[in-house]
Amino acid sequence: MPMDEKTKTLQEDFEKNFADLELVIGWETGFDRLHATPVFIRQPSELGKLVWNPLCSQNLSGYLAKNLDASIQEDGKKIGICVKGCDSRSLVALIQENFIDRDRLYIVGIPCEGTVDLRRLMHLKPSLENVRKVDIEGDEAVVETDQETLRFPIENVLARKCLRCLYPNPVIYDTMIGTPLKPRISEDKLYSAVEKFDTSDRKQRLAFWKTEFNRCIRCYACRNACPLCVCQDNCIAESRKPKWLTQRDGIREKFLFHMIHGLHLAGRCTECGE
Amino acid sequence: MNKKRDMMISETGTQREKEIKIIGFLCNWCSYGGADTAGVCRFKQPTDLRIIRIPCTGRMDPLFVVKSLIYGADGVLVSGCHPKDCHYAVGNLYARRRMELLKRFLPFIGIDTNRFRYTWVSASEGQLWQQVVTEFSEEIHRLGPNAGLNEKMDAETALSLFNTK
Amino acid sequence: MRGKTFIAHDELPEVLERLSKTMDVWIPTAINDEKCVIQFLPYQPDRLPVLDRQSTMPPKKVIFPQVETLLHFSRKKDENDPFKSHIELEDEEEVSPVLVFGARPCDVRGFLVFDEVYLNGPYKDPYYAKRREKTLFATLVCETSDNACFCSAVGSGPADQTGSDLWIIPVDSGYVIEALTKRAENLMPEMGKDATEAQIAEAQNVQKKVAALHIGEGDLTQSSDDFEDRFSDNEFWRDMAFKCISCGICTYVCPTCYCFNITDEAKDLDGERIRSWDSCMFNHYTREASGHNPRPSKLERYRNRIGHKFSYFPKKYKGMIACCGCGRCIRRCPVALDIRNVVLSLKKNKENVDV
Amino acid sequence: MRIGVFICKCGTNIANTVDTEAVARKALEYPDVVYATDYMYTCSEPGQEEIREAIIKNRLQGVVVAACTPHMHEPTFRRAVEKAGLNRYMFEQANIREHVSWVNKDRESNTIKAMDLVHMAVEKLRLNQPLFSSKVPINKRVLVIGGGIAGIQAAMDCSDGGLDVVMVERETTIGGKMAKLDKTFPTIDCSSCILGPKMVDISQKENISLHAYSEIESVSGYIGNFEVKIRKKATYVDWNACTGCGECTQKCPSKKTYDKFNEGLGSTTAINIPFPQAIPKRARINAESCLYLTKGKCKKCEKVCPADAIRFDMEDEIITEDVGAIVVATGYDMFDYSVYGEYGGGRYPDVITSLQYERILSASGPYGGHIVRPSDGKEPRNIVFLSCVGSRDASVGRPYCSGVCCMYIAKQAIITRDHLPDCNCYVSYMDIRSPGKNYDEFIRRAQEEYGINYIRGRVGKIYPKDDRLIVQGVDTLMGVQMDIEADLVVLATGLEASEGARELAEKLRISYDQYGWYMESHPKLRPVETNTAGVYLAGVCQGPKDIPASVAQGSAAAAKVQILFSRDTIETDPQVALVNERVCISCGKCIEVCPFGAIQWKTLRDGSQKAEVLPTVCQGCGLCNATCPPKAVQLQHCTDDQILAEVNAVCE
Repeated sequence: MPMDEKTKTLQEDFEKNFADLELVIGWETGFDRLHATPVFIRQPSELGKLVWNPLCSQNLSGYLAKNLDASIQEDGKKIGICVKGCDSRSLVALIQENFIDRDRLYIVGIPCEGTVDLRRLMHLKPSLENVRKVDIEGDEAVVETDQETLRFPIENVLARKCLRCLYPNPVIYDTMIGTPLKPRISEDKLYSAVEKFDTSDRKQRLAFWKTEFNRCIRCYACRNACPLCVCQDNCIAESRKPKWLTQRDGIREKFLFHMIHGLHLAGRCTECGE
Repeated sequence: MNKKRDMMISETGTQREKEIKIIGFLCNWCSYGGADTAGVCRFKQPTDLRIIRIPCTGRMDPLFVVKSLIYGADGVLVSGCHPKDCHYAVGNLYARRRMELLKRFLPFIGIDTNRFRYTWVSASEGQLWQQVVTEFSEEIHRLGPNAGLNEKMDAETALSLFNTK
Repeated sequence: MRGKTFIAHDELPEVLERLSKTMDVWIPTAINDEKCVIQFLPYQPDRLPVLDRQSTMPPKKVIFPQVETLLHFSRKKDENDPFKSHIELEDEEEVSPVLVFGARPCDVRGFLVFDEVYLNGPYKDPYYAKRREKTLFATLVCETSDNACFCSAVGSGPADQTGSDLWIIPVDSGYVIEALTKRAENLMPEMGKDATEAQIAEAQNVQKKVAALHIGEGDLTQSSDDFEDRFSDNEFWRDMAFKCISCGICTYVCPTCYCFNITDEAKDLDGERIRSWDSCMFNHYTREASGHNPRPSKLERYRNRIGHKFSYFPKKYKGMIACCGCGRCIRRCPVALDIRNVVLSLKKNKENVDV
Repeated sequence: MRIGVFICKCGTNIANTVDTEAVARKALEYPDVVYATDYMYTCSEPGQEEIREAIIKNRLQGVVVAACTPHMHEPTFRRAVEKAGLNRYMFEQANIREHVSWVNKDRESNTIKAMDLVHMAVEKLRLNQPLFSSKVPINKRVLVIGGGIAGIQAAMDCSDGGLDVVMVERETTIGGKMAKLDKTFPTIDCSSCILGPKMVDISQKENISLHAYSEIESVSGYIGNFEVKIRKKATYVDWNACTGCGECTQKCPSKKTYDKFNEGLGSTTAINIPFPQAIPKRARINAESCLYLTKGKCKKCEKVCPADAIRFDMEDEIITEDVGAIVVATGYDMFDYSVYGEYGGGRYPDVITSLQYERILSASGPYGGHIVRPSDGKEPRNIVFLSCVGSRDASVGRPYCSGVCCMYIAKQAIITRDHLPDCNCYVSYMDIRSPGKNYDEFIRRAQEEYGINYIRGRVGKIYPKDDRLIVQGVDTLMGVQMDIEADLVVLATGLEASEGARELAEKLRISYDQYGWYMESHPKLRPVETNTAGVYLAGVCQGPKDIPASVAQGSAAAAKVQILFSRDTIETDPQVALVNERVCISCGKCIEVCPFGAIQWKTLRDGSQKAEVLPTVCQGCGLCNATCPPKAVQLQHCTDDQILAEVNAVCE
């Protein structure tokens, strides 16, 4: 099903069910057509904002656990939410850990062909202007601008996490938009990157992580975007009591922060890639 | 002797070059008692170990181990009651899972997993404790001092790595 | 006084090399090309400037480091009464002169906001002043903008020279350099050859063309009253802040965000006092010692961010808004939250607002 | 904080290999340390006095003593600082004897290590907070789980001391295994004659309420205040109405029901009273064999019951009892000998267990006390007793000695010879274990007076030949093969943890070992306590033991309960976990991991749910602290910051 059609079906489905919903969480077009941004819809008239395209990368399930406190619960009405395959797995994890109540959700699942990594796209085409539409057709990402139509092999522009995604299809949903897809990768190749990494020696690995963590600016966006990082304002990386970390910006602190993040997600991570 | 000690104490920096420091997290009920038993029996052990008494290995957050290693401890030893023998019924079972996870995680992030060990030693196993401490200390001496992640040096190494890539 | 000079593309490393003998030259550079992260780092022979697009991080940290040691302290115990001790303090050493080469007008404008707070105020921040005084900016006329840029909407523009010491105009074969301040003139002998008439003419054309551009829609500078009217409209702020995930990246990449935190990190009797970037997006920012937090949720925190930039700051500092329109907060936001949209929305449907 | 540091020389124990003076001098360099000294014997009365004086003179707010292990003198020093007006938790002990001076002779290295340990203790102490115990009232009722001899003894002793007792018994009658025994060693007195009166006492004591045919459903709460839910299983007979007349058992047509009381020798009726002396003497319908309950037809018992007590629609009922202490006396089961294929694995009717043999010997047993073979009812001429069936055998997972088999074999053989003087008794044994009072004399009587043949060695095989059994093995003392034609073989089956012991332990949150025996708090010094305060052990549930030992432990458990109940309140250990509600993210992980059920949800005024630690239930293990992602739960006196302070003292 083409993207436009999916968007339309998505809007129609919510319109049909809006009577039972107090809020719909989905994506809309952001500050330009190259960016999608989460949208929170409380009026049926606004449903036209909803879009679905390969730019809808944000995992919306995090909003459910972190931001929807009891106060916005309206007499038994549900929250509608759009999920990709990976997002649905986060949702399952949050339901399992009792952060959200399945009965309060109306889940619209969308099989996902992968999301476009804008940084990779901009790297290939730094002067991308006046984009009208981004879509995926088979093994190509198609970018339509006012001037031209560009085609890129997906392995060059898709988010890396999407290239090794085993779960393009939602694993939990009330309605599914479109038909289920086949994963782009077979299970045995899933960890090939990790396996390759495992062959490097310990010092190389340490150097790799030091390099990676050195770029970290401790803005905590990685943590806040993670749907399963549920401590939020009380994260021990910032806490002064107990004081696990100082305010210094050395590699030690960054390293330990990422260890905290890593170990707190051990066994919980759903590989949504946020 | 006094002179030598005074030197080592005044120059805290150089003191460390000689002494290997191993942090031991020991459960109060079994391994701490085991270490006591080893002492009572005068079982000779290397002097590198510094023991922190915790109520139960279940108290151990793996992050204590990570923090110690990043901040320059040369080795970390966690020891508690034998599985199924926990003073608190199940604390060491949780600990075992966490420590096992950590053991697999450390090499992935490039920390030498040989610097970390967990064992089960009961309060009566003084001899076993002697063996554990001796073997682990020897292992750590073999590995030499752990630089940890030194702030300044590493910022530089990291940058030089960017450029060689 | 020397006139305008010219640096050909292939001569640039040479010039930077020469300059870096006498001062620290910070350039925008890609530390890992594949990841497209461009940040300001001191020039090194194998480090090339990336001038064809805006840097990921602004040059803020050159003058306002993310973490800065203010002083070292060490307590000395009294031999006769160990409870008594005196404290010895040691300041950080002097800083060396700095040239920031290849910043953009928006980046430089950020420091004007800083100056109001840390230089011109009733209190002068010595740590900031120390670095500020020794730093020169060689600013590039900005030819590349994208949909997130809005410098003209905040009263600046892609050819805005305010705050710059040197002016870099890209021409076909290289760069034409012009000194804008007296301090910069000393550097001109190092800045390549004298520019030819043709190069100067080409540069003027570029300057003119860019100066005519209007980047960003509308005018965001007069939003103070709208903000005040909206202040209590919780529903408005809930809707505006809903998608915010309370990370601090907008403040970290912002050239004008100047908040900091001071902590003492001590070990035994010695330690240091460090100052580090803080972010009003974090819960800790306003948390009081009692545990109470006047800004408990992202609604209040996001409102404060808008209010500070577009209302409180201009009220206090002669109408200057604390935003340079670089668009980084929009571009880097994980959920593409658009600050322009929020400011423009302040005006909309005002009649519905219950004040 | 003003900290004082005291380095103990322990005579020469420490001072020989640690330069205590240098350690004290170094301690003065640590933050907040305002006083440091070394002393010959810090734990001595003058040593403690010195600490007290130094606290007062130097206005100390915290004290570090570097001496022996805290397991030795922490209480001593805590008392000492308390006497000087400090909170007892403003004290830390560095172990520089067991962990330093005694394990290495390198004076220089030892001194540095001692300095580090003192440094760590100082850094931890700087973060110590005064902690205070709270007092909670005690509900002076005791629950006894299990109505065997150990439970009966514990219940009687508690009752005699004036306590209210709740007794829960899984079977329809109390009495346990002892009620099945014919006689007891080494006195050969009648088991039911000595047990019977005690059972009657239990039923007649006004302050004992007995719930027979009931099981523990759940246990919550803590020492002094447990809430126990008890499942009263459906008996299909109204026990308030039933008089135990036994009319129904006469008329019940379903006569092939497994006779549990008689260990499966013979059968019984679907409605049944296990034995005439049962307490309570009430009938129960076995739902699996009752014709009405399985096929919907019969109701004979209902017709004949003079008391109209039959209730076919009865269901399990859950009742709640509040108690302040729990005595666990759940006993044991017999080892299932059928795993030994070489002994016939349960296929030969004349290879029986020792407990079956007790029933054969018993006058109230299935054969009226006549010794006959189960297969054909003939009197046996040769009986072989095999010891260690399921004991001391690692190959079947039972490496331990069951402790009672040697003795009961001797007893059974003696009784056999009393009944049938012509019957030859053989005992095949590995070793004889008879350490009790008059026990070894008893074994000697069996051998010497009663002419019982003791053959040392293991039996390799038992196989049938005609209507007899050939017991083949080896006599290791004679070094010859042994082949005995036996009419009856009695296997001295070992003891194992009773069915459901592990599940019950988990409900009670007490530990058990790999065999399911309940773990005492300390194998020597706290043999009846468990690690869950307020729960005590009695009898074989803690490990194999004989009747005198079970009775002694029953009394000991009762004494522990009496001690606990001699006060009106209990002081709680303040070294427990505490939740910072502002930081709690309501993930509930602490509630899940707590082995003691000490954490529960608490609803705040704004409706949000936060975790709350019940300080009286919390045992201070810190599992919740390690689990809590934002570290909202902190174990008092062992907080993250305190451990980190110790780590930091060593690192860098």
